[in-house]
Amino acid sequence: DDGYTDDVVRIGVLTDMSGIYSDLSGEAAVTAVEMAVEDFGGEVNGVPIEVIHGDHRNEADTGASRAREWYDSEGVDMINDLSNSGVALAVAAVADERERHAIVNSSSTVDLTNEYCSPYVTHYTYDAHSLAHGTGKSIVEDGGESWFFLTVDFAFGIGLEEQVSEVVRDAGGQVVGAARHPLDTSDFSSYALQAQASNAEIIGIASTGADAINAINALAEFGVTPDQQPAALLLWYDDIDSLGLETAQELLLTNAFYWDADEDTREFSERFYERTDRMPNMAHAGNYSSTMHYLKAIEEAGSDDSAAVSEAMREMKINDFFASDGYIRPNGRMVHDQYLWKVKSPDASEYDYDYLELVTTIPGEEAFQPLEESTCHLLDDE
Amino acid sequence: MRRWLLVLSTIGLAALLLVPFMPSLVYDIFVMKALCFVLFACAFNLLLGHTGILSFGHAAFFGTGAYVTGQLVKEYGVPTDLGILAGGLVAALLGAVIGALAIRRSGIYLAMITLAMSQLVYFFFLQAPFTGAEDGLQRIPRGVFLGIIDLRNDTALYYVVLAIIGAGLWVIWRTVNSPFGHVLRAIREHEPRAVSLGYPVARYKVMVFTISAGLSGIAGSLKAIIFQLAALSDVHWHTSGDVILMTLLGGMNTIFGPAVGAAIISTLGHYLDPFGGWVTVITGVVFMTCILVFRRGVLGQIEQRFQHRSEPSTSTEVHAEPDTSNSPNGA
Amino acid sequence: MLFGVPLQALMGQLMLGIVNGSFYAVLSLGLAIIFGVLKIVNFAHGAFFMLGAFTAFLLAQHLGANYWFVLFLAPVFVALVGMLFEWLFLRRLYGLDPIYGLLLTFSLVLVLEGGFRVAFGSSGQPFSTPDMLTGTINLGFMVLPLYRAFVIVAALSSCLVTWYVIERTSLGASLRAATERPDLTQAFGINVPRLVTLTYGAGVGLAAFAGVLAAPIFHVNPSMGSSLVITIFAIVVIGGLGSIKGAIITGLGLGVVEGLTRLFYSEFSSTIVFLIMVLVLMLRPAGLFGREEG
Amino acid sequence: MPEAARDPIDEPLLAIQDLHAWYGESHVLHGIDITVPRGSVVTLLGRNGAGKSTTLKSIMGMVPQRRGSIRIQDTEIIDLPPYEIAPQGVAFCPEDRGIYATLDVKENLELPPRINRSGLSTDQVLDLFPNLRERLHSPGSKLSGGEQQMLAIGRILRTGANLLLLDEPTEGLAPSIVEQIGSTIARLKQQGYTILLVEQNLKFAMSVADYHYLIDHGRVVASYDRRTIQHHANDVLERLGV
Amino acid sequence: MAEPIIETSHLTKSFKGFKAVDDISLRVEAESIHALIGANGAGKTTCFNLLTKFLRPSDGTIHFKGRDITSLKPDRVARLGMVRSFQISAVFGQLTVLENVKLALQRHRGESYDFWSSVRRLDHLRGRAMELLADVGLTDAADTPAAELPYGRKRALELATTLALDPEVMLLDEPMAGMGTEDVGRIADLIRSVSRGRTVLMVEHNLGVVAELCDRITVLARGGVLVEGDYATVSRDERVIESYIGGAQHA
Ligand SMILES: Nc1ncnc2c1ncn2[C@@H]1O[C@H](COP(=O)(O)OP(=O)(O)OP(=O)(O)O)[C@@H](O)[C@H]1O
Ligand SMILES: Nc1ncnc2c1ncn2[C@@H]1O[C@H](COP(=O)(O)OP(=O)(O)OP(=O)(O)O)[C@@H](O)[C@H]1O
Ligand SMILES: [Mg+2]
Ligand SMILES: [Mg+2]
Repeated sequence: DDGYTDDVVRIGVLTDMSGIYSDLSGEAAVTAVEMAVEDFGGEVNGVPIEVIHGDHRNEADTGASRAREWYDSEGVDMINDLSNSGVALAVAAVADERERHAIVNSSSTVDLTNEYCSPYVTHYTYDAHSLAHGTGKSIVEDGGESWFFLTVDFAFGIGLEEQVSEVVRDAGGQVVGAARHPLDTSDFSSYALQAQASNAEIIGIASTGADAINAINALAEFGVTPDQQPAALLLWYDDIDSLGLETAQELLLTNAFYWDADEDTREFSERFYERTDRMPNMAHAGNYSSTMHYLKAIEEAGSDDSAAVSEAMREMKINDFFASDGYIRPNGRMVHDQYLWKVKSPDASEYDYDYLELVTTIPGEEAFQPLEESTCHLLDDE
Repeated sequence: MRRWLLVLSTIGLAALLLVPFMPSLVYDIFVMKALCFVLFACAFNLLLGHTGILSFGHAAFFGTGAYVTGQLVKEYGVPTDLGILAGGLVAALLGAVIGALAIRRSGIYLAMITLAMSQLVYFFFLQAPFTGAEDGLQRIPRGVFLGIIDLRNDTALYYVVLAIIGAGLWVIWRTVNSPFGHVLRAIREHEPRAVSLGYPVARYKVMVFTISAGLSGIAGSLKAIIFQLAALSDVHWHTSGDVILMTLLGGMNTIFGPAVGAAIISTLGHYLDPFGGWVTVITGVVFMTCILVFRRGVLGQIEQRFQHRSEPSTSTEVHAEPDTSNSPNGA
Repeated sequence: MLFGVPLQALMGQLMLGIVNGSFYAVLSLGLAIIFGVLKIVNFAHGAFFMLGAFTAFLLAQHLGANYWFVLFLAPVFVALVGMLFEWLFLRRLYGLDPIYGLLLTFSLVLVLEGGFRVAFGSSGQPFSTPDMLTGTINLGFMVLPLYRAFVIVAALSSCLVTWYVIERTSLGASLRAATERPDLTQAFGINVPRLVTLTYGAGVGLAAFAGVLAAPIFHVNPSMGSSLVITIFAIVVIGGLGSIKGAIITGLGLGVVEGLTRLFYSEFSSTIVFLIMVLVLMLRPAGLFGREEG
Repeated sequence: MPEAARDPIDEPLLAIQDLHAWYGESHVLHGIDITVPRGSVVTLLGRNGAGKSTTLKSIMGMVPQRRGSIRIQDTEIIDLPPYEIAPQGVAFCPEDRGIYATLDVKENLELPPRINRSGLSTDQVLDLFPNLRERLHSPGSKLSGGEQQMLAIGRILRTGANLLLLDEPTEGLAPSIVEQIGSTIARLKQQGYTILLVEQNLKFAMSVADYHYLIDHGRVVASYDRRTIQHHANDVLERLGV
Repeated sequence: MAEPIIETSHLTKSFKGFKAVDDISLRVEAESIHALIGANGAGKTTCFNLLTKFLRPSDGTIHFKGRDITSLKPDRVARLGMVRSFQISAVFGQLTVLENVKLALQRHRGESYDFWSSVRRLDHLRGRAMELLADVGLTDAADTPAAELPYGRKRALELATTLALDPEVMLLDEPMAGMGTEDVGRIADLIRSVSRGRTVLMVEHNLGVVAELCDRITVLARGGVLVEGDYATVSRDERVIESYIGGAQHA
């Protein structure tokens, strides 16, 4: 069959297998992709589908090198996951050059759909814009007028802070200050005090993982929390586990997926749980959904030719447990609804992993950057 | 011994030249990355193995090379060849400055000063607006080498990299086997004696620091061109630690031992993927075994095999003041 | 007002600096005694810190052990692990260049952190503050969580006890003697190798103690100690290698300096220790409290 | 006081046979044979670098590489780890006195563990060297040479060892102190201690010792008893390089 | 009598209050062999370290060839023509014996910074190096790594390396320590023969050697000068007998 390179559709999951993000994506991300392939039937148009995986160790060069090798000599057609924005950007560059697909599920940089966009790169689950316009906007609309940021001194944190600040100002709120802490700060007490002294109503936490958890803990410990409200701008489902409901209750978070949202999510999540012994987070759900969509696009295109698949992907709507009427824009942005969740109190939590309740749904068009603001060069011709 | 080495290195060189023709066996980008570390480790060993100076901040030079080249080529359109040269020069300059400060102390204190200075350099690159912090300086164009060779072609790039690394290694080999290199060895063997022979030891140390930093910078520059990106991990102290490991693993008392170490560590990273989360543990166990079992390093151990088939070992290990609590009882 | 910061806020930050410095003091004390006796930079210090926190977590979580019991038992357990490591591996490297010891302990970090990540995942575990120590105390210029106050007391008492044992007891005298002249000390019939093993155990036990103290306030996760060791070692060097007093005082002092930096130039707060180290080593080659040789 | 004092004088407490020692590649002792009878005072004579200190250090396990036989009361000690040698009943006072600078006088004094109950108490030692009592809490580094020497000797009397190895205890001391140390040694001998003494000062050696071994280039080149050394004093002096 | 080539006045070195060298005023005459003797710890090595600037004096001045060198760096002093050896043998262990000597010879040529040129450029030094090795009896060991030499031959190599610099003043710290009797004789002869036209300041415990070789002897005790003079004077001095040789000499 001429339409398929090596007569196989090969998907590579490039993720952090051994480092700090290995829980957020890691081996479970591989499982999610494998599940999608199995659910699809293991072959597309009679061509077998294969899944391989690799570890980028959070090093952009390691990721880029692995991606190149996969595209060049191992016949990989699509690379999925790509946690860590440095890695994602580097792999996107390779994908663009080699004209092969890359789907980013667990990093937030909006550069992927702006300056560095490509017909072969899809940014699927969330991005800094959706985070900012999810949590940030809802809170301002809810009356949270003055903000203070605890921002990790990294491009990710500063970018997020800027986005949210813009949202806050646009909505008539004000930003009273920010403290930028180095990555991997363990003691946040000093920042808690600074936040307290700012008298801001909302403490925006522009960091993720251990930093965010330590910050939230410190805010609670120093009694900042009941009076001033923390808003975690990128909080993962997993982080609630780490914080414990006692500390995390009342926190707001924007996530594209929650396992217990409806019948469909539960069905997927329970199957996932059986294989991985954990509940899926939004990246895992995105891994599954995006793989499915990619395979459907191949089916539709009748070939794994990158351009044809890209076109099909951008034409077909996405309707599954993850997204309803989701679609991919020319700049690679997958547009779908985002959800603002609130963490339940320990009393309200009735069974294991019963952590979140829905606050609002943010329509995809609002959550993501308006297409006309994108600087993506692919949009110029239109 | 000599003959064996010659045969081995001929085979090695031939293999390296053939890499682009064996895409199914080895991947050329991977080999190029390993080559960058080969140069980096050998340059580092000019200090550790050949002069007896432990720098714990060599990532500063490697990363500086990468960022300078990247920025010049990407933003100012400087030709790639000049960009690489500039990367090396700026790193050398930085090496001269850090070296001049650090060599005023010795031993662990020197190591700590270099570490501290490299942390300051890291901070600079973290803060500097052009580096993109953790996203890195992305999409550096590879450009054209010497006005004729289009580096976007991987095979062309491979041979250019191989040539530059080869030249770098030649400089190191030449330096070690030069009158200057002999003075360095003298400083390593017995610094006070070198002083008492009238050698201004400080000046030699700064010079070798500069050469080592410059070559490390070129290694970093090449990496930036190959991957088209410069990242914070290049200036991170973990990279300084890695290069020490490579050197010890390969053998710090040899010229090209560090190259072997660099190759081993790069390969280890590359082929351990199937083990998923266990890579870190496996890497740790491998290192521990090497440190406990092949203390002279892989190449050092091989050389020793050849040299002293019958004689017992002479003191090629580096000995600090003996801790008598565990010295052997003789007999 | 001082530099545009209200005095009250400044006092609060100083207080927090002392809390943070207490951790540094315990950690750098452990590192310093290990360096003093073994002449090895224990790169695994942060990993043992993590091990302490995790042991506490496992004991509390899975065996439902009481906090006070854990505070005692976890460091002892970690000390035993450390002693086993010293006895099996580290002692093979004595008399060689200290760089080998550094790399061996560095490899141990990979094994410990990697192992814990495989076993428990990379994201952390909650560890609640013991009930007795929840709540806050009002200091006038700030409201200090009770647990943080407890950290200061516990950390400084452990420093004091360690200092007392080393400086004022016969065991400490043997230790100092072994540091100064191991060969002669053995000739007096003192089992120096065992003392060395014990020292390593005590050093990493202190790290683990800091880990247990940290568990309720810092996030318990496999990489919680990973970049700690270079900061801690910088503190030991600033204090003066071999100086117990130097390690404790500098640890506290650096906590305060770091705290103030967070106020004035927060981005620089994890780097300032290195700037200080360069300056100190240029002006006082043996560190602030170190004995100058030669 | 040590019970052993009552035993016949010619039974060897310490017997060294064919002892070789190396520092790195430098072969320093080339087969030393020495016997020290119980209750006697024996000196090792020899010029600088002859290997006297090395002999004592070899007994204590402080020389990195050695070979041969060293027996204390019929126990072979050459293969024991260094810290198990002192418990056999030996104590050592090194050439440089080995006072720990970071320990104060009391700590220095009480550092060596007791082997048995027969040693002096701290008080008894201080009675013997009253100067030390006043300096009990000064750091070892602040003592004068003489005080350091007293401390070094006093320190090993506490342990209860009955074989004392003293390396040049009179080195660098004022004549009056030398005399005092001489009388101390004589008294210790009376009390039943066995002493192996390294001494460069022949006059002093002759006044205290029962037997003498002359060492040169790591070998025993002559041995004398109280009587014979009188006749060979000039020979000895020549051998000593004077 | 010749001019003093080295002259110190009130030279003092204290370590944390302990005076290892205490107010020493020493005159070493040009083209003489001068010995420093004294008990262990008397301050001989410290004195050498001060003269060659390896230690900075706490007090006092040092003049060399009439020039004040008190504040110079050690390598500068060496280049001025005062070269020392060390008490514990100091050779470059992993270099061959020949390379050790060539290393000293190459310093005179301006080539030691050339990291781009081959060591073969130094081949012309071989002849001179072999001559020096012949002088100390090391011809047969020329290609052995210095670390593998026995201790006594290392001392000889160190002497050859020192001589290679053709220094005006040689400071030898116990040059015969660790040597067998035969070697002692040869090295003594060598020192005597090379001392023509040079000044030698040496530390030596072996009084036989000192008596035979040295023109002048300074006896140090506890950091200070006890006596100075020729062998006859010194060996008869009561204080020297008491403190160094031992009181039994005339018993
Ligand atoms: N630590 C060491 N390393 C190398 N060589 C040593 C060491 N200690 C002693 N030597 C050498 O061993 C030989 C014997 O030394 P030793 O100290 O036993 O002499 P000694 O007879 O006690 O002399 P002195 O009267 O000077 O104390 C000397 O040549 C000396 O240089
Ligand atoms: N760096 C130092 N710090 C402290 N004390 C020192 C130092 N160097 C030497 N000393 C002390 O100074 C005194 C003189 O030492 P020096 O080495 O000059 O003696 P020496 O006469 O050469 O003895 P030897 O014959 O044993 O070599 C000794 O008591 C020694 O312990
Ligand atoms: Mg001696
Ligand atoms: Mg000396």
